[in-house]
Amino acid sequence: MEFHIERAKVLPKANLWDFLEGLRRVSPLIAPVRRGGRVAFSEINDISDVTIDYTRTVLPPKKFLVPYRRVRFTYSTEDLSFSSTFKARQQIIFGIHSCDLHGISILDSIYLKENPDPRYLDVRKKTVLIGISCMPDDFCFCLSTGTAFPDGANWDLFLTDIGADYFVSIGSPKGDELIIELKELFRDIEREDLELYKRSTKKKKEAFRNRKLPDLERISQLIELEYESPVWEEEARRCLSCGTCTNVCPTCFCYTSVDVPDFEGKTVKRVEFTTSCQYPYYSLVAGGHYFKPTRTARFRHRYYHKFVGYPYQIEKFGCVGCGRCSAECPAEISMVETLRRLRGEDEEELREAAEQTFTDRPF
Amino acid sequence: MRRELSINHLSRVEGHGAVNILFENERLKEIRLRFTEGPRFFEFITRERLYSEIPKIVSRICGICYVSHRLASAFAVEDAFGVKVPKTVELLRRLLVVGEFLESHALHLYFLALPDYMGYPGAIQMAKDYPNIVKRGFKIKEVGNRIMKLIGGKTVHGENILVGGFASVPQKESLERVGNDLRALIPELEATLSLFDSLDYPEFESDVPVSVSLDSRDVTEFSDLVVTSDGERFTRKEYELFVKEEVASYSTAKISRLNGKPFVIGPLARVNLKGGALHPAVREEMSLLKTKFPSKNSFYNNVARAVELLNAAYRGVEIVEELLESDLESFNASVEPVEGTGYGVKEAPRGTLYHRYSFSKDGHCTGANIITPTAQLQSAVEEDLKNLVESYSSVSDRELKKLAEMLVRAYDP
Amino acid sequence: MKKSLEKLLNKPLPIDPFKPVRAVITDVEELAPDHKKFTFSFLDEEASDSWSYIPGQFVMLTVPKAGEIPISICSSPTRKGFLELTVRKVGRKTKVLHQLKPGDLVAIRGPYGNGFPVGIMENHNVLIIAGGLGMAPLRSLVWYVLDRRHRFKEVYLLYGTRSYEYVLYKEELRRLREREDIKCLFCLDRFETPEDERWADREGLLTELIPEVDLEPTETYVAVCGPPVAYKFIGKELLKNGYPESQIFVSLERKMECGIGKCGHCQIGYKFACVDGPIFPLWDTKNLPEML
Amino acid sequence: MVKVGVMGLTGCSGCQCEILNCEDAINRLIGRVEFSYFPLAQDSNGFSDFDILFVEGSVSTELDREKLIEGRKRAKILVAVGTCSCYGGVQSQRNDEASLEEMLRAVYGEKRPEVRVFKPAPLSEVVEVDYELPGCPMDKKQFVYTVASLLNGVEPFFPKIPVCHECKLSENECLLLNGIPCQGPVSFSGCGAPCTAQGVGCQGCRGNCDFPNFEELLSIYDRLGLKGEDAVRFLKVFRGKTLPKLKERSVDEKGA
Ligand SMILES: Cc1cc2nc3c(=O)[nH]c(=O)nc-3n(C[C@H](O)[C@H](O)[C@H](O)COP(=O)(O)OP(=O)(O)OC[C@H]3O[C@@H](n4cnc5c(N)ncnc54)[C@H](O)[C@@H]3O)c2cc1C
Ligand code: SF4
Ligand code: SF4
Ligand code: SF4
Repeated sequence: MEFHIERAKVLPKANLWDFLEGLRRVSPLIAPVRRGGRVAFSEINDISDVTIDYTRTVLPPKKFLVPYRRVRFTYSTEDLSFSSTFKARQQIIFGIHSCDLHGISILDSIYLKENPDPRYLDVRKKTVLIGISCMPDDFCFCLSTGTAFPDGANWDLFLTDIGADYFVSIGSPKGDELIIELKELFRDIEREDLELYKRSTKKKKEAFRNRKLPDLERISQLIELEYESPVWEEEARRCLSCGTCTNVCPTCFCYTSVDVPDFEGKTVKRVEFTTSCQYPYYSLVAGGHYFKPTRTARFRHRYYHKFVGYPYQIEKFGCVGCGRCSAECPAEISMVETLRRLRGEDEEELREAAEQTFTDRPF
Repeated sequence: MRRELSINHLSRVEGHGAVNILFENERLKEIRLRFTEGPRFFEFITRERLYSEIPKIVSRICGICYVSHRLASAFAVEDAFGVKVPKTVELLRRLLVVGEFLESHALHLYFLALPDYMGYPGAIQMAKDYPNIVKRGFKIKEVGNRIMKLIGGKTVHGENILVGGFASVPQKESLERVGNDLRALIPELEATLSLFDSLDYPEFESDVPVSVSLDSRDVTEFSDLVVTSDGERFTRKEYELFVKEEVASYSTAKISRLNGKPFVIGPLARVNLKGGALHPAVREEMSLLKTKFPSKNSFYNNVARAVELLNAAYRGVEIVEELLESDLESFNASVEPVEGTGYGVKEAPRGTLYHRYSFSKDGHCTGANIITPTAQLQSAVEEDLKNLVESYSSVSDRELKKLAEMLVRAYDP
Repeated sequence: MKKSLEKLLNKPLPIDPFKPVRAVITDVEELAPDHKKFTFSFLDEEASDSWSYIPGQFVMLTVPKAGEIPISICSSPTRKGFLELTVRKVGRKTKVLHQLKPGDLVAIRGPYGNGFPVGIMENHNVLIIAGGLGMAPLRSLVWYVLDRRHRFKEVYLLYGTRSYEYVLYKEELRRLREREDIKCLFCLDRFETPEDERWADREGLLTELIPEVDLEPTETYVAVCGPPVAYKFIGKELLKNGYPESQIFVSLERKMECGIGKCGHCQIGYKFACVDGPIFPLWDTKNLPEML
Repeated sequence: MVKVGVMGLTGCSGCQCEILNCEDAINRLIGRVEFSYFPLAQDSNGFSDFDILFVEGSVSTELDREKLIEGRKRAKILVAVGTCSCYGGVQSQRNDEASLEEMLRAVYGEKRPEVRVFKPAPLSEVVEVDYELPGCPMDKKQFVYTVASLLNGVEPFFPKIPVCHECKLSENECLLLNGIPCQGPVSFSGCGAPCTAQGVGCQGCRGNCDFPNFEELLSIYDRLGLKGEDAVRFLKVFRGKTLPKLKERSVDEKGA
C-alpha cells in the first residue's frame, strides 16, 4: 500500500548532527547547551555543545525574542529625534519543548494582537522555531494546561522521538524550505513511523500517571471566588518576593523603562528591562501608595494574572505548565501545590482529576 | 623658639595620615606620624563569627590589598584546622597575588607617587599633558583588576577567595587570555621600570636598622618563614614574639617594633633582601638600571615597586602556564573546624602582614590579632622622617614639607 | 499553524507605537503649589491635524533625559491646535518637567485609554465629580460638554480639594460658576482662610455635596475622578442616591510604563488600566479585586 | 565646570579605588568636571563649594564628623558611596552587641587613642544624604550612571529589587537549592550578581532590598545547616542595624 504524506518526514537519529550543522549554515543557530548543572539556550559555535536530552532550561527561549534588557530608542536632547538601531537578524532556535512553543504563541498574542510591537514582529518573522519532544519530570504539569503537545501552534518544525528516528512534523512553509534544503538527511514516513508517533504521544501521557496534577477546570472562577482564601497568605508567608518565578516564566512580559542620559546630556538611551509583579516597587505610585502592598497580594496576583488575566486578554491561560517557577523557586513553593490546596483537593480526588485531564481540557 | 611644621592631611596616600614636626631652638624636638583613620575594631568584630566569615570581614581592612588580607586570614584558618589546599588553589592564589600587585603597585606608582616627580597635584591633572603615561598606569591596573575579577569575582573584595580554596575556578580559555594579557604587558612594565629609574629622587640615606621580609623567592610565592637583614629567621608562629605592638596615644594605628627597634618592610626591603631570587629576566633588567640594589634610600621604594611589577608579570605568565597544565577540577579542600590557633603571614604590596585567630571547636572565632604593614611601618617612617629633616635642615619649610610628604608616600603606608 | 497566529505574523511591520512625536511647550501656568499646567503644540503639522482624542484619555509624555510619564489630557478635543496637561510634581520625572519653560521641546505619544463614554452620555444629564487633581481629566469633559451643550441635558460639576490655595483653574471655575448652563458646587476640606470661605459652597467632603444634586439619577451619567481613597465613599453615596452603577464611571490610575498594554504595571485585576481603562464603570470596581 | 569632591571617612578606600578604576568615565569627565577635592588622588584639595560630593566610609571619629558636616554645608548634592557610608559597613556589624568601651578594649587594651572615636555610623545619622550607592565596594556602572544623571539634573533611579533578579537573568543555578547559603533574595541588586555567578552565596554587601523576607530565608538556612545565631550573624555582616528585629515581623504588615 502506498503511504505518502508531505507534511511530515523522518530524520534518522544518526543524521541529527548533520541536520544541526546544516541549520547552522542557514543562519545563526540557538540551541540548549549544558553548563555545569544547568542547561541554557545559547548561540552555538560548536555543534557538539548541543544537548538534546534535557528537561528544562533556566530561562525560556523567550530571551532570544524579547531580550531581558533592551534599548528601545536613542534620542537626541537637542531636537528630540528618536532613532533606533535595532535590526532583527535571521535565527533558528532549535530544541524547544512543547510548553515553550505554547509560551511563544502566548507572547505572540500579547505583542501582536493589540498595538503590535514592530520590533517583536520583526524578530518573530525572522526566527525559525524547531521543537523537540520531551518527557516530564516532577515539576511539569503541561498536561493540565493543555500544552504537552505542539498541536496547531506556531512552530516551523517539530521533532518527535520515535526510537531510532525523529518524526519531523512540518508546521510552516519556512520549515518545509529547511527540509528541502537538507533533503538528503530525511526519508519519507512509513506506516510504522506513524504508529510509533502515535505511541509516543501515549507514552508521554503515561508518564503523568500517578502524578499530582492540578485540575484547571473552572480555575479562573475558582481563583476569583477564593480571592480571600487563607491559602494565599499561608503560601505567601514562604514567598521571598525574589521574582524568580516570573523571571523564568516563558509567558511573563512585564518590564520597566528608564531613560539613561550620557555625560554630555546630548543623547539619551531609553532602556527597557524585565521586571516582576513580585517586587513592591512594581505597583508603587505617587504618595508612596502600593497597589499591591502585601506579599500575599503580590503572590496571589501572579496566579490571578496567569489564570484570570490572560484568559480575559488573550483567551488562553498564561501558564503552560513548564514547571520552571516551581523548580527554580528558592523557597520551593509549588504552583501545583498551591492550586491544589486552593481547590481543597485531597490525594484521592487529585488522582481522579489527573485521569480526567486526559480527556478534556479547557483550551 | 618653637617652630612647628604640620601636614594635617597627607594626600595621595590610602587612609588618613598626618605629620607633625616640632623644632625647638632650631633643633628637631619631635616628629610624629599620626594615623587618624577611625578604628574599625577588626579584632573585635571577627569574634564569635564563624571561621568562614573571617576572610570576608577582614578583606574590608583595605580595598587595595584586600587579596593579602583575605589570603593571610585564610592561611591562618587553614593553619588552625590543619587544612592542606590542593595545588590548583595554591596556583590560583599566586595568580591572584600577581593581579593584586599589578593593581596596587600601578595605582601607587602612577597615581599616588608620580605626580610629585612630574610636578602635578594629581594624575587626573597630569593626564592632560601626559595622556600616554597615565594611560599606561590605567592599563597595568586594568590587567590586575581583570585577574582579580576573574578569580575572585569582583575587582575589589572578590568573594570567591575562601578558606580552603574557591567555590569555582575560571575556564581554561579565560586563563589563556590572562597569560596573553600579561605577556602583552611586559613592554609596558619595562617602560615603567625605566621611567621610575630615571626620576630624580632626593639624596637620602635611611638609618632604620633592620629590613624584614618573608623568606620566599618573591611576593608571588608564599612562605611561613620571616627573615631579617640581621640574619634572624623566625616562623609565623613566633611573629608576635619578635614583633611587638603598642598603642601610641596619638594615632589610631598601633606601633610595632622588632626586638624593640623600628624596622622596614615593603618593596625596597624585599628587593634588598631577596632581589637575587627574582625572575632572571627581571634581574637582567635590573643590572641595566641606574638604581643599584641594595639601596638605603627609602625613595627608591618606587623603583623597587617597578621591579616587583615586572617580576609579577613574568611570574604570572609562568603560573598561568602551570595552571593550564594542571587539573582545574580540585579547587577546594574540605575544612573541618577544630579547636586551636592559626597564624598567617603574607607579603602585601606595602609589606609583611600577619593574622592570628583562635577558634572554638565548632569553628567560632574566639580571638584575633592582625598586624598590618601600616602599623609596622609607622616607627620606621618616623625614624626616616627624623633623618630627612636633619639632613635637609637648611631648606625652606615648604620644601621640607614637600619632601616629608614624598617620603611618607614612597612607603605607601 | 493557527489561523489567528498566521494572520498576526503575516502582517507587515506596523509603525512603532512607542515612538513619540515632538511638541513644543507654548505656555506654562502655575496653578497651585507643585501643580503646573503646560500647553503644547505639535511641531509637525501632520501630527497636529490628525491628533484627536476623547475626554478621559491620556498621553505618554517624554520628559527629556528623565523618562516617560502618563498624564491625562486636560484640554478638550473641541478646541483644536493645542494640548494641555496639568502635572503635579511628585517625583523624579515630574520634578524635571516642572523646570521646563516655554520653547522647550518634549515628545508625546497617544492618546491612550478608553476615555469617558461621551457618545452614550449624550441626551442624558451629566454629573461630574472631581477631587483634587482629578479635576484635570474632568476639565476636558467639562469643556467637551459645554462646547456641545445642546447634546446634553442638565450638567453638574462637583469639585472638592484641600484649600483655596490648591484649587486648580481658579479663574476658569469662577467663570463657570457664573454660567447658567452648568451648576457648580464646590467644597474644601476645611475652611482656614477667608478666601476658603469665600470660594467654596461648603466645608467638608465631596460626598456631602452629592445629595444636593437635583437630577433624576436614572437619567444621569456620572464621571468621577479623584484620589483612590475617595472612590469608595463617593461610590457608596451615589448608589445610595439612586444612581445606577452601570452609569457611574471612575478614572483609575496605576503605575504605567508603556500605555499600550505591554509593560504590565497597570493591571487592575484582569484588566489593564491603559487599554481597558483608565475609565471604568463602577460595576468593575466591585468585581476587579484591588481596584481601589 | 562642575565641581566634584570625593571624600573618604573611615573605610577601606575600596570605593575610591573603584572610582579610579572608571578609566573611561574619568577621561570623558575631564574638561566637564573639576575634581576640586580628592585627597586620595591629588594634592591641593580646596574645601570649596561642591556641586556633587561623594563620601566614602563610616563616621567613626570626631574628625570624620567635622569633615562630613563641613562637606554637607558646602555640597549641593551629597552622595554616600559604599556600604560603610550607607549603612555603617562591616565595622558596625556588632554595634548592638557591645559598648564602645568594650570594642576599644578588645583592640587597644587599656590604652586609648587620643582622637575621639564613635561607634561606626552611616552618614545619614549625622547629616542629610541625597543619594545612596551601597555596595562593598559600590558598583562602577552605578557610579557612572549616577554621575551622568546628576550632571543632567536628573535623579538616578534604583528600584530596590533583589539580587535574585540579576542572578536569574544571568541563568545561574539557584545556590539555595544547591545547599549554599545565599542572601540574594533579601539583598538590593545592582551589582550584576558577580558572587552567585561564581558559586559563592551573595553576602548581602549592598544591604536590603524592599521588604525582605528574612524569616523564610532563615528557615531555609536552617534546613541547609546554617542555624540560629550563626545565620543571623551571617545576615548581619553588612546590614548591621538595617537588619530588622526578626521575631516581630508578620506577613501582612505593609509590604511584608
Ligand atoms: C492614566 C494616568 C493619568 C495620569 N494623569 C495625571 C495627570 O493628569 N496629572 C498628574 O500630575 N499626574 C498624572 N498621573 C500620575 C503621573 O503619571 C505620575 O505622577 C508620574 O508618573 C510620576 O512620575 P515621577 O517620575 O515624577 O515620579 P517617580 O519618581 O517615578 O515617583 C514618585 C512617586 O510617584 C509614583 N509614580 C510613579 N509612576 C506613577 C504613575 N504612573 N502613576 C502614579 N504614580 C506614579 C511613584 O511610585 C512614587 O511614589 C497619571 C497617571 C496615570 C496612570
Ligand atoms: S507560571 Fe510557572 S509553570 Fe506556568 S508557564 Fe510560568 S514558569 Fe511555567
Ligand atoms: S504581572 Fe507578574 S505574572 Fe503577570 S506577566 Fe507580569 S510579571 Fe508575569
Ligand atoms: S552578589 Fe551580593 S555580595 Fe556579591 S556584590 Fe552583589 S550584593 Fe554584594
